[in-house]
Amino acid sequence: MSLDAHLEVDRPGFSLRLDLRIEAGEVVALLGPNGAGKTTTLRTLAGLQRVDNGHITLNGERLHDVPPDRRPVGLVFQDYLLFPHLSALENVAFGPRAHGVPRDQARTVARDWLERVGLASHALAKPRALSGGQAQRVALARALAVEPRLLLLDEPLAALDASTRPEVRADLRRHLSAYDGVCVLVTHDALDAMVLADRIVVLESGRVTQEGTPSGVARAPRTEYVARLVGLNLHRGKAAGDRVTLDGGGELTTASPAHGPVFTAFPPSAVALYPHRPEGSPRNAWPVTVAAIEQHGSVVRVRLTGRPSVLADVTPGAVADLGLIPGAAVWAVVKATEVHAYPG
Amino acid sequence: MSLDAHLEVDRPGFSLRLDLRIEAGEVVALLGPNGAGKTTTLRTLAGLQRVDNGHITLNGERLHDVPPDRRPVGLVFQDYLLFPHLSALENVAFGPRAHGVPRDQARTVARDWLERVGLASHALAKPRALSGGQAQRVALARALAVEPRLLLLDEPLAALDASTRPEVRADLRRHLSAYDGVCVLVTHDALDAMVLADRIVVLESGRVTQEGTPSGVARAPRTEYVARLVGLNLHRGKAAGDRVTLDGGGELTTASPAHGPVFTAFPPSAVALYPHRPEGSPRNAWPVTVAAIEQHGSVVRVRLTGRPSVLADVTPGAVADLGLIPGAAVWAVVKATEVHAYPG
Amino acid sequence: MTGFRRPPLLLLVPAVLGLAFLVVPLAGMLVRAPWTRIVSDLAAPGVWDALRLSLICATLATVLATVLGVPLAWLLARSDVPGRGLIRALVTVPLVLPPVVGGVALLLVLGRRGLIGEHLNTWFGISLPFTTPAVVLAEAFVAMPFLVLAVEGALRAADSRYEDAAATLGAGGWYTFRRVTLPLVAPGIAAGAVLAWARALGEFGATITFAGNFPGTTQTMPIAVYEALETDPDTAVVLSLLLLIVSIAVLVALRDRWVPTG
Amino acid sequence: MTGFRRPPLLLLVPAVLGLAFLVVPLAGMLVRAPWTRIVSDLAAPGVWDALRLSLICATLATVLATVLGVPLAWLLARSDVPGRGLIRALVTVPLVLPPVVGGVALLLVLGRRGLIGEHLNTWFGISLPFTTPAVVLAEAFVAMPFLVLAVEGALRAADSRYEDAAATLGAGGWYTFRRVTLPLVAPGIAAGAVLAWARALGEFGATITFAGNFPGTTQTMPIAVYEALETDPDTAVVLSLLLLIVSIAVLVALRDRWVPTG
Amino acid sequence: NEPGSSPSGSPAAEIKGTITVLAAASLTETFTKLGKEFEAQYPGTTVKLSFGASSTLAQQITNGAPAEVFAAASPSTMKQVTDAKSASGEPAIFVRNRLQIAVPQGNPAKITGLKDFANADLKITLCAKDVPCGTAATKAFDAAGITPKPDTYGADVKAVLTTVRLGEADAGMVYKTDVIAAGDDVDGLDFPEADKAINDYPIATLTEGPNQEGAKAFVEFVLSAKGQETFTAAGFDLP
Ligand SMILES: Nc1ncnc2c1ncn2[C@@H]1O[C@H](COP(=O)(O)OP(=O)(O)OP(=O)(O)O)[C@@H](O)[C@H]1O
Ligand SMILES: Nc1ncnc2c1ncn2[C@@H]1O[C@H](COP(=O)(O)OP(=O)(O)OP(=O)(O)O)[C@@H](O)[C@H]1O
Ligand code: MOO
Ligand SMILES: [Mg+2]
Ligand SMILES: [Mg+2]
Repeated sequence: MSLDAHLEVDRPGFSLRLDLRIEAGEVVALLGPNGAGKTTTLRTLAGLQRVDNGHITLNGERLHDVPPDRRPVGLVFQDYLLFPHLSALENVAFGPRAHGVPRDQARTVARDWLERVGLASHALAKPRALSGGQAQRVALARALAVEPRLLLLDEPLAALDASTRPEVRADLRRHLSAYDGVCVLVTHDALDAMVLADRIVVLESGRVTQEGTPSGVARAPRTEYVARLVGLNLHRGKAAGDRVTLDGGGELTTASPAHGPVFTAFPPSAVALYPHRPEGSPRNAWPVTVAAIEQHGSVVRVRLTGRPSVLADVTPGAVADLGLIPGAAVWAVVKATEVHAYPG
Repeated sequence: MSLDAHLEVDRPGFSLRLDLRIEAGEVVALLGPNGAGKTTTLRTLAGLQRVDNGHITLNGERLHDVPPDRRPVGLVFQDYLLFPHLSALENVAFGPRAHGVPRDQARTVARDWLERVGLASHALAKPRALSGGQAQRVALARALAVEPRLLLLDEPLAALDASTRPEVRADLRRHLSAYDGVCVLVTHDALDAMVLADRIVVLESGRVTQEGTPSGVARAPRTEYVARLVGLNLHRGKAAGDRVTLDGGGELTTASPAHGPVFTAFPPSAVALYPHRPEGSPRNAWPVTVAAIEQHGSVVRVRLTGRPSVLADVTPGAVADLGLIPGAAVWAVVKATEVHAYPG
Repeated sequence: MTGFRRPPLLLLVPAVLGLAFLVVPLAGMLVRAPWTRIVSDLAAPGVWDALRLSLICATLATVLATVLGVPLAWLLARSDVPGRGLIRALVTVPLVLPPVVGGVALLLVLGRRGLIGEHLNTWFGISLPFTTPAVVLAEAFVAMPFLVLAVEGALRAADSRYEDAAATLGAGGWYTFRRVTLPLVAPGIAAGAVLAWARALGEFGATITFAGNFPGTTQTMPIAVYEALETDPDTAVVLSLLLLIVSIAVLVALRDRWVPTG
Repeated sequence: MTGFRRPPLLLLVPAVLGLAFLVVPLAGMLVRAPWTRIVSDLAAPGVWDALRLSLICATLATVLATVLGVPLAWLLARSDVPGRGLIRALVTVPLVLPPVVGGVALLLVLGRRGLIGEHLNTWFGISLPFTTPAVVLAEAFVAMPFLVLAVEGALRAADSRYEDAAATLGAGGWYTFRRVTLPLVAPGIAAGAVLAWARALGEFGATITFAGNFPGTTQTMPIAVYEALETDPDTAVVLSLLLLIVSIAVLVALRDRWVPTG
Repeated sequence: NEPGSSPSGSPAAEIKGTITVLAAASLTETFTKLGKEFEAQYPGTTVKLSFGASSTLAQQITNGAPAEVFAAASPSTMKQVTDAKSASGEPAIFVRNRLQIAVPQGNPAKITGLKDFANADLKITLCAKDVPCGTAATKAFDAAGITPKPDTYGADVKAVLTTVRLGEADAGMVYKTDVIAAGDDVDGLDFPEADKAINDYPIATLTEGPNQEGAKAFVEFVLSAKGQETFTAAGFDLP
């Protein structure tokens, strides 16, 4: 079983051009900023949105002119769309019933799925009486209960709370790894993508801007968006040996010599801050200005403008010692060994 | 300006009992698992849900028998509830218009807010033509545009993508720190709570289970839920000097001697794994079994069952070296200095 | 459920005026009704037969109108058949047609010499006019447009994305219609059915023209009222009040069924 | 918009049957219409006056029914006034009442000797019956229930949480109604208004009783049809067809306004 | 019954203004013609005619309709008006209507007389018992000693006629005037018992009408020889 799709959708102000080739058993995470076309892609695969041009083939079978109810598809909607007049249980049982499973059996299946998402006790509640997260879990159960060959998940964990989320994620992961169909997962959460996906496709403004394994994408982001997503400082430039002249201004020295256009990436934790230009081994040092400061748990993330602009993670102690307030002038220092350069 | 509320709501299978006292300019984050009553709390404060018993006073003024449209409240709904027949701009201008601001001026205000949430270019789009994240940003702008004295945000960043989120969060933070009203923020995201809130109130099953500053809560969780949220291993026990006998079985040695009931907490990164019982300084060592393994970016989180059960963060290299697969038996080791004990 | 809110005066005033406009004439009838004669009027032969026939025929007509009308409304609201605007306008034909003319039109089609009736008669020996089924047909003809348009309005106001959701779960058109669309617009269908039932109950012109007027088989209450009007208007008022009170009682009793609480 | 889906046969068949049931009688009339005489019939004096009066009065009656009826529907659907079930049943009164009796009831209240009409007459010298305003009132009385029930159905099918959202933005009851509720149920109101307009256009019994039959001031098309029926049934058919065609034309022309696309 | 209070040959000076006449629907053609002739004879007058079912018109009158003259198709409807003290003078009978058997064009069921109305195999339609033509028909059948077996009772004479015209009924009992008005579509058969079942049309002036002089003049005109000529041409009998 494998999916082969070429999708073209045109709307005023937005166009989607996407090629997707996914093997059976593979989970692809679709990442991208708001409005990139992720939901549109899923709706198109499900047959709810007309393709202006292109084709969808699942396991050699043409899907693009099959009506949505005949497609072996399960879709979790971003806003759940639970049937308001049916209880949670009946919502989940709806799919099996529609496929001709007898009522009692469908209910057993549904109860089972509700159990798995931890909502057995809310089986009889109507959607209006469910909280946001509860509704999302029911929606997940509903889509999984039809055992689709093409599973489409639109931010299936977004409304889940921090305590349920790891469990449901682990559960979903277990389910997906046992699953031999094709799965496309839309998410905004890098961690979800890393944990759940075999491959990441990054969509920006309707176009694929990067594609690869989670670790590959995380290590070598090719766009600003991906870099932020995985928490790296990313710059594009031209390499001549170990010197990279950055397109946005400034220079960096890297430990991985290259030639021609490259990306450079390094984590915020690799950036050290000094009140004055430091003497010593680090080869990259440049003056920057503090733009913003955010406390993230036990580390403080500092947004610095300069050539190049970077993010730095420092300890609360350093903030106090350096007197870091917006507007303060400091030096940013990065060891060349921390700067990863790869062809751009 | 300050809020003083006592809320009692009773529903079949759910009851809410909540005391809230919030100072002007203070931002309180309401955290809690799905179905804890967070949305219910906000709806009650906004006057959309009847209080069975209790009172709401804002700056000495009784609010609980004021109809919702007369309450100086702004509410961002979990599912946005943008008016489907109005454009994004008209949605944002709706509040000012309802408050009697002339049309042109209301539109200017609205355009301004859309600009701030980065959606100026979608001003004329109808909600159906907005993606999920775009819709949430419009909803945020709509609530802020009425400049409420009591601002209620129900997961205002949940649908935002990873690249917009930090910016909108920073923007929101800037707005909230300049804001002299009372703000209650519901979120599932520990980071959002840490960055945005002055105080955290944890709600579980309709009851407050913990309350305090973000760092206080993060350092000393008092419930399983909070511990997971901030990523700590948490156990309750009885201390006798530096030995703590855990309620769930097992013993831990801590560097902070105490007596009587305590909580102990330590981060997953403080847990080291060994194939055999190690010799050496660490005082806490006990046999555990691997239950699950998850790749989180560059670290691997291992779920271990034993007495006590714990989470451990290790490097991918360690996973290979130790042959960590579900079911494997290893030893967990924690230095006593890493174990924080505090009265429970 | 959300409590607190009082109806704004700008809505309350016209609403009360509207209600008064509809109800005060009824009050006028009650005030002027010949109370002393009510018992004898109601004991007159045929009154209760006519009432029973009215209730039965109106109910059957409503069932017929619902069975045919809800699918028609769905077609108008959800499909993209060409010429929908014209079809929708054609649906209103029986509303605009003076009922007597509607009855004539039915005769022209289903009568002994009608376009279709002729064949019904020669092939199957069926003659519809002057029978109880003709009453049902005449009432359904007049009442169905109400149902169709009310249900179409409700369908358009409902969120069609639930039907998308049903499709992704493998539900075909009919299953989706039955399990999702129908329950979602149930209040609209209920309102439409009430409209149709009430209209059928009050139908006079088309019925008397197409079905005729024979006590026991085709004489409904409005026809009995009309006859009484000719000789004794006071009796007509009494009969009308009886019809009204029975229909109000039925509607109030049905309330819990046709107004889904929620 | 979602494309792909074909209407299921189980819906298509009854929908087509339903449409045929409503439209075939019209076809019957067209087949039997005296085509050769149409021109002379339509040139008869008073025909166009009656048509104009019908269109004007039906439109005014629809406006009146909408202005009073939409708030009433809102009250029934959204507020919790006591006795809602009874009020809703009372709204159907003019539907069930045989129209002629409805006219009598209006006379009993607004006539010169009526409960209210008496005072209107002695205090202000206003006498409503047998004037053009009386036509509007009679038509509104009969047509308003259709609007009220259709709009109530649409209101119940719509999501009331948008009104919650409006309240949190400081919108009072009236502002919320005007800017949120009204646009949300616009398709339902449009459907209700079409129902009311069509019913008003076809109204006969209440109008002739309450407003009389005076060419130029109160003789509407259905009344002209009635009069023609008395002397020349073929002319009656021609006039009915004229009324139908004009009303269908109006509805088709309005289509883009009363059926919000999307 | 005192039409002579204004001299019939007097100058038209006092007879002017609008005269509103409410007339039974079956008088539509004849009264329309008479109205025009009256206006010609009394320049400066306008005759406003309003037709409807006699019972509807009676309702209007007892509820204060501003009209000068009421011409009803039956004494019983006129009685509703006189009982309510709405008539200003005694009603006068101005025409009578005689029953006829109406059959579809060509008489396909070969109806010959009243006795066919007792044949249950035929489709028979009569006026409802209490409306004028129904009362008259009952009298005729009683006189003939025949029990009719109708399939339906028309609400009024027009309903009966329509049923016959369309061929839905094989025979119906209507007025001669209706058969004449229906032209070729319907054939009429006379029968002897019709003499026993004559229906009277009364006319009266009304108290509510402001133009009492005009009202009296119009009633007089209807009763005049010239008026009566119009009625006989339409098939009415004279009283
Ligand atoms: N029904 C529609 N009509 C017109 N434009 C639309 C429609 N739905 C979405 N769009 C536009 O198409 C683009 C892609 O939307 P889509 O919903 O696919 O984004 P997304 O990637 O799912 O975003 P998010 O992460 O915010 O959910 C957006 O610019 C959006 O404004
Ligand atoms: N309208 C309602 N009627 C009855 N019960 C309800 C209703 N709305 C919510 N509940 C129940 O009340 C409890 C609290 O719901 P609430 O929406 O406040 O949770 P929440 O904390 O916002 O959760 P989430 O994080 O999932 O949004 C839940 O158990 C829910 O099932
Ligand atoms: O007044 Mo009528 O219309 O001859 O019965
Ligand atoms: Mg989306
Ligand atoms: Mg919630």
